[in-house]
Amino acid sequence: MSISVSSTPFRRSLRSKLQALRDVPVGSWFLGAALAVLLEWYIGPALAYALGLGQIPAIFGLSLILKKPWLIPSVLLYLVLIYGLPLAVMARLSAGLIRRLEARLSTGVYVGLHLVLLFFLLWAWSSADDYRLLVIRLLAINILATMSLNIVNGWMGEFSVSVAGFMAVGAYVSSVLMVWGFVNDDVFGPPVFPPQLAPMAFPIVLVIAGAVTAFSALAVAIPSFRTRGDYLAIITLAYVFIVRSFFENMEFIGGPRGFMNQPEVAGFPMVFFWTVFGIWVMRNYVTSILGKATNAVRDNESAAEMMTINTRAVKITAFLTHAFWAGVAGGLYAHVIGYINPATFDIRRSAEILGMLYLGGLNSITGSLLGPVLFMFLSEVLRPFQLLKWLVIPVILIYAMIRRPRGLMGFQELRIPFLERRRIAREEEKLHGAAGD
Amino acid sequence: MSSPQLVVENLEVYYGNIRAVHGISFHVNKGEIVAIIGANGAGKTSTLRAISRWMVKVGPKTRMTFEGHDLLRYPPHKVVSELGISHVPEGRRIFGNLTVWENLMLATYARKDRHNLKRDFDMVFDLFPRLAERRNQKAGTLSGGEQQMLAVARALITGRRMMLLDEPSMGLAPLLMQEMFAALRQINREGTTILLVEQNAHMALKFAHRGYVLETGNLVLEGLTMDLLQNPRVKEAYLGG
Amino acid sequence: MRRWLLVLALLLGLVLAAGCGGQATPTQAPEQETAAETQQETAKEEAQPAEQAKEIVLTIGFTESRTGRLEVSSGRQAKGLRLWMKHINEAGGIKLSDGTVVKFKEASYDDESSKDRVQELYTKLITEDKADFLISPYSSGLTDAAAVIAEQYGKVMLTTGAASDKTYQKGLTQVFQIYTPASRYLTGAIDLLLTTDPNLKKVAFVYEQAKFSTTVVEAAKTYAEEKGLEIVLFEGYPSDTTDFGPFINKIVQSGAEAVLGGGHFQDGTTFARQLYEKQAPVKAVVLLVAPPEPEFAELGDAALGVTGPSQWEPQVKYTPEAAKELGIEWYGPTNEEFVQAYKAEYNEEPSYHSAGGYAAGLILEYAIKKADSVDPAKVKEALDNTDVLTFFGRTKFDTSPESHGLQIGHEMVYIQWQKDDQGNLVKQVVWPKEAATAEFIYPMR
Amino acid sequence: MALLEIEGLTHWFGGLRAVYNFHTRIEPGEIRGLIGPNGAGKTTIFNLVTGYYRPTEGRIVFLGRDITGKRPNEIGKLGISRTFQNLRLWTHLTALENIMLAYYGQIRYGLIGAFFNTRRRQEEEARIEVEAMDLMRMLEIETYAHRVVSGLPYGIQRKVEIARALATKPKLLLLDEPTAGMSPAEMLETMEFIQFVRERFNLTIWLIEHRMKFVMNLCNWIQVLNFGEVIAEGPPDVIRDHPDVVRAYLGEMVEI
Amino acid sequence: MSQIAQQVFNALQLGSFYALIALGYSMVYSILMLFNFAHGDVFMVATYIGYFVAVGLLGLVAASMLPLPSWALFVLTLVLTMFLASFVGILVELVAYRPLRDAPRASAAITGLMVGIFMETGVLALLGASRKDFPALIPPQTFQLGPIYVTNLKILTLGMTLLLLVLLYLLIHHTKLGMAMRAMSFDYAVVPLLGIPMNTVISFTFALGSALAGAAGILYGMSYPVLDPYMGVIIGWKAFVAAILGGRGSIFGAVVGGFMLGAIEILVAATMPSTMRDLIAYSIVLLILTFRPYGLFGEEYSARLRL
Repeated sequence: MSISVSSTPFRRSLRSKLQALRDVPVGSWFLGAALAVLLEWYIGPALAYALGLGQIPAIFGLSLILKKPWLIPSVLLYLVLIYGLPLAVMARLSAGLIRRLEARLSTGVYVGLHLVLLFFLLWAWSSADDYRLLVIRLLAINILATMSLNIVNGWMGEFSVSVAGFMAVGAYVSSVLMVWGFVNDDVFGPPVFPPQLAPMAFPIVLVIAGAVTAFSALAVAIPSFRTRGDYLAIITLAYVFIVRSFFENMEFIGGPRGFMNQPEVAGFPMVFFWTVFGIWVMRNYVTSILGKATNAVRDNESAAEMMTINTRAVKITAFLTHAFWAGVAGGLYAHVIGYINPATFDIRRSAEILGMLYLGGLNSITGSLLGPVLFMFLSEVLRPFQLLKWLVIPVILIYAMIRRPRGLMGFQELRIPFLERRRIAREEEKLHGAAGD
Repeated sequence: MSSPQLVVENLEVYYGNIRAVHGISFHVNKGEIVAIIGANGAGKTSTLRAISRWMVKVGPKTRMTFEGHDLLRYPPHKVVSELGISHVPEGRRIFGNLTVWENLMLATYARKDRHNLKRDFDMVFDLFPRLAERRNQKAGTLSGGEQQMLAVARALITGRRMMLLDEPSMGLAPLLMQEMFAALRQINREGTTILLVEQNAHMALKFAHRGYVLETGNLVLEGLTMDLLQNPRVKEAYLGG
Repeated sequence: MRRWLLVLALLLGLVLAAGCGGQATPTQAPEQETAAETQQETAKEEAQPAEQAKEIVLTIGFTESRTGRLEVSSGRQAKGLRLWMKHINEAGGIKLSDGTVVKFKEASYDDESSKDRVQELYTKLITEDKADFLISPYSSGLTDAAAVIAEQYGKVMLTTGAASDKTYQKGLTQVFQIYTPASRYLTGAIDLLLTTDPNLKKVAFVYEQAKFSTTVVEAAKTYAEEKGLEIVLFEGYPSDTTDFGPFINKIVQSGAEAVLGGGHFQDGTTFARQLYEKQAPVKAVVLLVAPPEPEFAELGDAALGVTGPSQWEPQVKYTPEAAKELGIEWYGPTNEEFVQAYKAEYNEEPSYHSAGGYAAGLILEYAIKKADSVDPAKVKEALDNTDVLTFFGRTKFDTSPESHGLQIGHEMVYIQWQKDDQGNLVKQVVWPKEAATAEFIYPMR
Repeated sequence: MALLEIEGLTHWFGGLRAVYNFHTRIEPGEIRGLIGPNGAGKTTIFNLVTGYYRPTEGRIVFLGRDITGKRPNEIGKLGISRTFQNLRLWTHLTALENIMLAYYGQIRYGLIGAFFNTRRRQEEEARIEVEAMDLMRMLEIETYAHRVVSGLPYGIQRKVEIARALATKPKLLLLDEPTAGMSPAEMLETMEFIQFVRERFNLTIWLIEHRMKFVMNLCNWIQVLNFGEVIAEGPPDVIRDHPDVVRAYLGEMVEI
Repeated sequence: MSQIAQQVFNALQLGSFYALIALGYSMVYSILMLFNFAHGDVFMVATYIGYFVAVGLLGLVAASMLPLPSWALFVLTLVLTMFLASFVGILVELVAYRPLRDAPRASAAITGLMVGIFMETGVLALLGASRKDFPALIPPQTFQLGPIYVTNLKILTLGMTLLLLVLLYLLIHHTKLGMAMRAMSFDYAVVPLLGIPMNTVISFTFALGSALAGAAGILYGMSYPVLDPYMGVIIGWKAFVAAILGGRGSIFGAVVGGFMLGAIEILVAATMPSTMRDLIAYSIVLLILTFRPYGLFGEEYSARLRL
């Protein structure tokens, strides 16, 4: 009791400090993070060595803590010195500057700058350690797949499980094209095009792979005209089985043995670009009237039809968009891993992505980012638990679902204060404009 | 009867954040027939559901007692099995995939007094001889009126202290309706209190002893049915002005 | 304001530099450090050989499938490897000529039987745990995924529990195979059958549709055709098949005299059992993976007569004398020593997966000793030149650029489940003749 | 030319006859009423006209075009719109979004515009937003524009639904029990509102209603349906005194 | 001809497992409109329970503390396993579904999947990696019926399945709980108004489904003797497909769907290159559902428990 009383002023001051930090614009946080990354880059290894960590802790030292609990103080110290302090200080200090910048920049430039900053930040952070680099690329791919799935499962309210199947198609198509075109391979012989062109051609190949995936998705999109809910879920499930079996029977690309030798074209910049681009495109879609029609189909299909919405077109578009981006995600995956086989894309992968989606939240772009991040974070951090990891993760997810049945960010978006202010300003302008007429 | 059998105070019913009933109070005495009338959406059905604790959430200020028991402490199935309040929901809601007999048997699920079952079944078949004829027929194949009879019969077997009836006359042909109300009166004579909700005001007011008039979730009138029948305000509330 | 802009620009520039630079030289800072450290240490050793012996602890990185479908064999493999590590460390490590003592420690993770985890974890093993040498995960599929990473970082990886040939035809340089490759998995069985029954004509291949078994049977099919056998049935079944009725009917209809195939433990056991229950009139059944496993005996009579290829068996007698005959070196413990130590440690019969795990460590140990250095390049060279006999058999790697690292020394043995005098089921080695402990029973039932 | 002409409309659900031989002819500018007890087949007729069901028999002609068997979104585009008996708003969306979505059929920017957020899309959506806001302002619900509809008061939800129906720019508006659940005062308001809407948007209105007073005051012609058949039709005062109507609709005067 | 007869037997055996497991999905679906994605793993756990029961009882017999003939042993094992397995189902419902009764169904599907993973890992952690070999409760025998060979296990599987189906029919039609289940599948909400505690009926349904999965587990274990913690995954998904194929919530449909999937799989494997099994079998499923969007015996947007 006494403790709580005595701590109140402290808490209050803490709260006011936190409040001050909450007002810090996103850009400042990024700058702070940039400083942290720089610090880690230049003095991280030495500090880690001095603290007895051996090397810079890969994922904020969290898995290290679980493995070697006696290192907790060192890890904490490292985190505070390298991340905490620079982040907080830099964020506070640069807040004014960023705010002044905000006033001058247009929304597009502002967002663009942030993305560029984020890109270099993540790149620098992950380049300090190849493990991070791989994890962050896989994370980006999962985000892309989750976001695309969200269009069908979240915005349109169906229960599709075919994401693994779509990824498989995208992965195989892109791999075959790239290996045929740019690699000297024992299946396809010498490269058709000069191998130096591979990185340039990769985006085109991804688009083709996405398009082929989208085409194959007609197999589930067309039945969706007449079928909803559980039956459609089964159709998507059957699709996964069919795709897997199909590739197992394609002997010339390895059948069940799989397919490798993909050129190394999916570096961090490539993956980052496609993820951001994919999310941008999907965001555009779901915020447009054409895209919001998926919501209408979900909430009340019959009313949607009466209100001139072509529900068939909406369903086809939603499924094909989902398939396209899942296909792209599959293509990226194949080139990040450099080896695929049909078993990679079984129903378990679908289940995993569904887990990420429902953890993050339906009908939410933020949720599609948050779900994979949390899921992969848990998955990496709990690794030292070995076997028990898969007892802990389900329990966490079940708890999360019980507490928040719609997922952490279901049906909401994180509001970025700057963009909010812009939006409000725009609306006020509109109101004034209307009043002025 | 000194104290009423059912006392409802300050009843508020919410659907999500829409309030359907705005804090009404009323009571029902033992052995009475009470009618609640009002237009579509006036909150009649919500009121009945609140009493049987079924499918609705009541507000924090609501108090309901039945024979001295705090109704709010009973889950819906115990309201039926322990307090003996039966509810004939709107739209009959009989189990169309079960036979008439099975529908009635299911109603005995929670009853402890097995020895009275035969008597009750006999009474039910006495009241509704058509049901006896069709006891092995699937309930879904019965006509609308027969389904309504089955719904009432089912309620009779689940609990006899009080019966809540939601629009028992809906969709019934005149002759059947007469039959139905005759049966209900018979049931009432044998000691079952009846609280019914009706859109068909003439019907309800002729049948009941006392009546309450609901209008958009508020109680606007109450009294003996003879008085209410004369009251021009009733017509207004019920027929919408 | 201007000052701030300057700071900002500077900061951005630095991040940019770090970002771009990072791609070119991953893990620059930390790795340099440790590498430098090691070098310093070695340099010190070389400079002052008279000084007290320096101890180096090498990290052996590997993953094991603790969850997912592959857990059993993978666990055995890891047990074997750990036993080796225990032995060498208890024996005081490897003593190099300069007096350095090399000891080992493990860094391992659960790969959840999944390829992307394998890649993630091998990257982690290399960059985080600073593994000096790698051992493969269990199964060909996972090993292929790991090989991509090992090659990328130029880390020497010894593969065990992975018999695919294809892996080594992709121009790998750092990966060395301990197992006899899949292409030679069943060829011995065909030799065995033809030696026992020169009149044998019709054989059927029924195999699991998975990376490993497909490779095996395709190679065996070619070999069988060369030997003039008629392939009357060549069919794959999905990995989750539980009812082999249709295949057995097809086998019976085709009039096959011998059945070859199978895949992994699960399906192989079920297949064998159903062949028995349906009393399929075949004279020989050769299945992959399942028969050598000790649990196969639980099938009872259904196991009787079933033959299977094995990388190694407890009864196999490779001896220093045999090494002398072959004109190559002998290294490591004898078979009895290994079997006893394994039983003592884990209280179970070792299977060939266990032996493979142990052998992988042993060969690494041998190579380090030969190289007389822990320098990866030198160890790699030593591995290239290895030709040695151990309790596991002969080990020699292909050094041609088109299939570097492929195992060319090791031979399969074939076992058959037979009844001993007391009527107990026992595993007998029936092929090759030199190693045989019993006659091949043909026809099987 | 009549706006809507229905001939011999009959519909069976399995073995149940829901509508039998229904005829009508609605002229532009009318407010037409359709009344009858629960389950008389009123909503079924609306569902047939708007394309949810394909009629077993009969022909529906709208503006001289046979629309029998067309899909609802096509019929909607042609100029028929409706509200539903139990509100069918898109519950997870805001009021503004609900209304803006009804402009779907008028969108020209295509998928490219949607995916890449082109200038054309921005302009079109901005225009639609202005129009939708205007519509809301006209119906005095603009303060609720950015609120999710499931949390709005019932009356407002009704208005949002009407606004949504108007957004498709209909010529004929079908209202299915527009005053369900309203108090008499609200009902009077709705009555004025419907008249206002009709004049403002130059609409023809066909409505299903239970409340006699509402129908009597508003409609110029009323059809009474019972068991799927028209039992009476005519101007309000004829209907008011029609004995069959009284019996069918106001409830039986049964002696017990 | 004998070939076909032989394959029919194979198909019936495989179909029996699918049918017994599919029933668990279907019954739960019919009352809760929810697919119990943990059911495949319930089957796995039930099979392990069966294993321990069988081993325990065999131990007792071996120690001659329980002098029973093999058929009695089998029946005892079956009954005990079904009884114990039913608690697994009840527990799953309690943990994964009851707290989410009012939540979106997809969320419940996710918790179901997670409970499944938990059970898989839990069994792995508890029992280790060692494989369990299901003991032979009944000595295998092969009969020759004309030109075809039939094992006693096949007959037993088929006979047991039919017996269980008959028992299930009687249970659903002649007990009050069974009537309550059927009633609930017709009109979920109104059941409490008859004084019937909904949760009891739901728990009972889960228990029933799990008991059937337990029976399937014993029969499966005797036919395909090796158990592993992941055995329920694929067979679970397939039984799920079978349940849907028949028509959701239809008991008759689930049984027919189960046997049909078994038949499709076996016949494809028997007549075509067997590597095409999944490709062809699921293409057929996809086609059926495209042209009969509500399954073979399902009704549009309704769930009726019928037999």
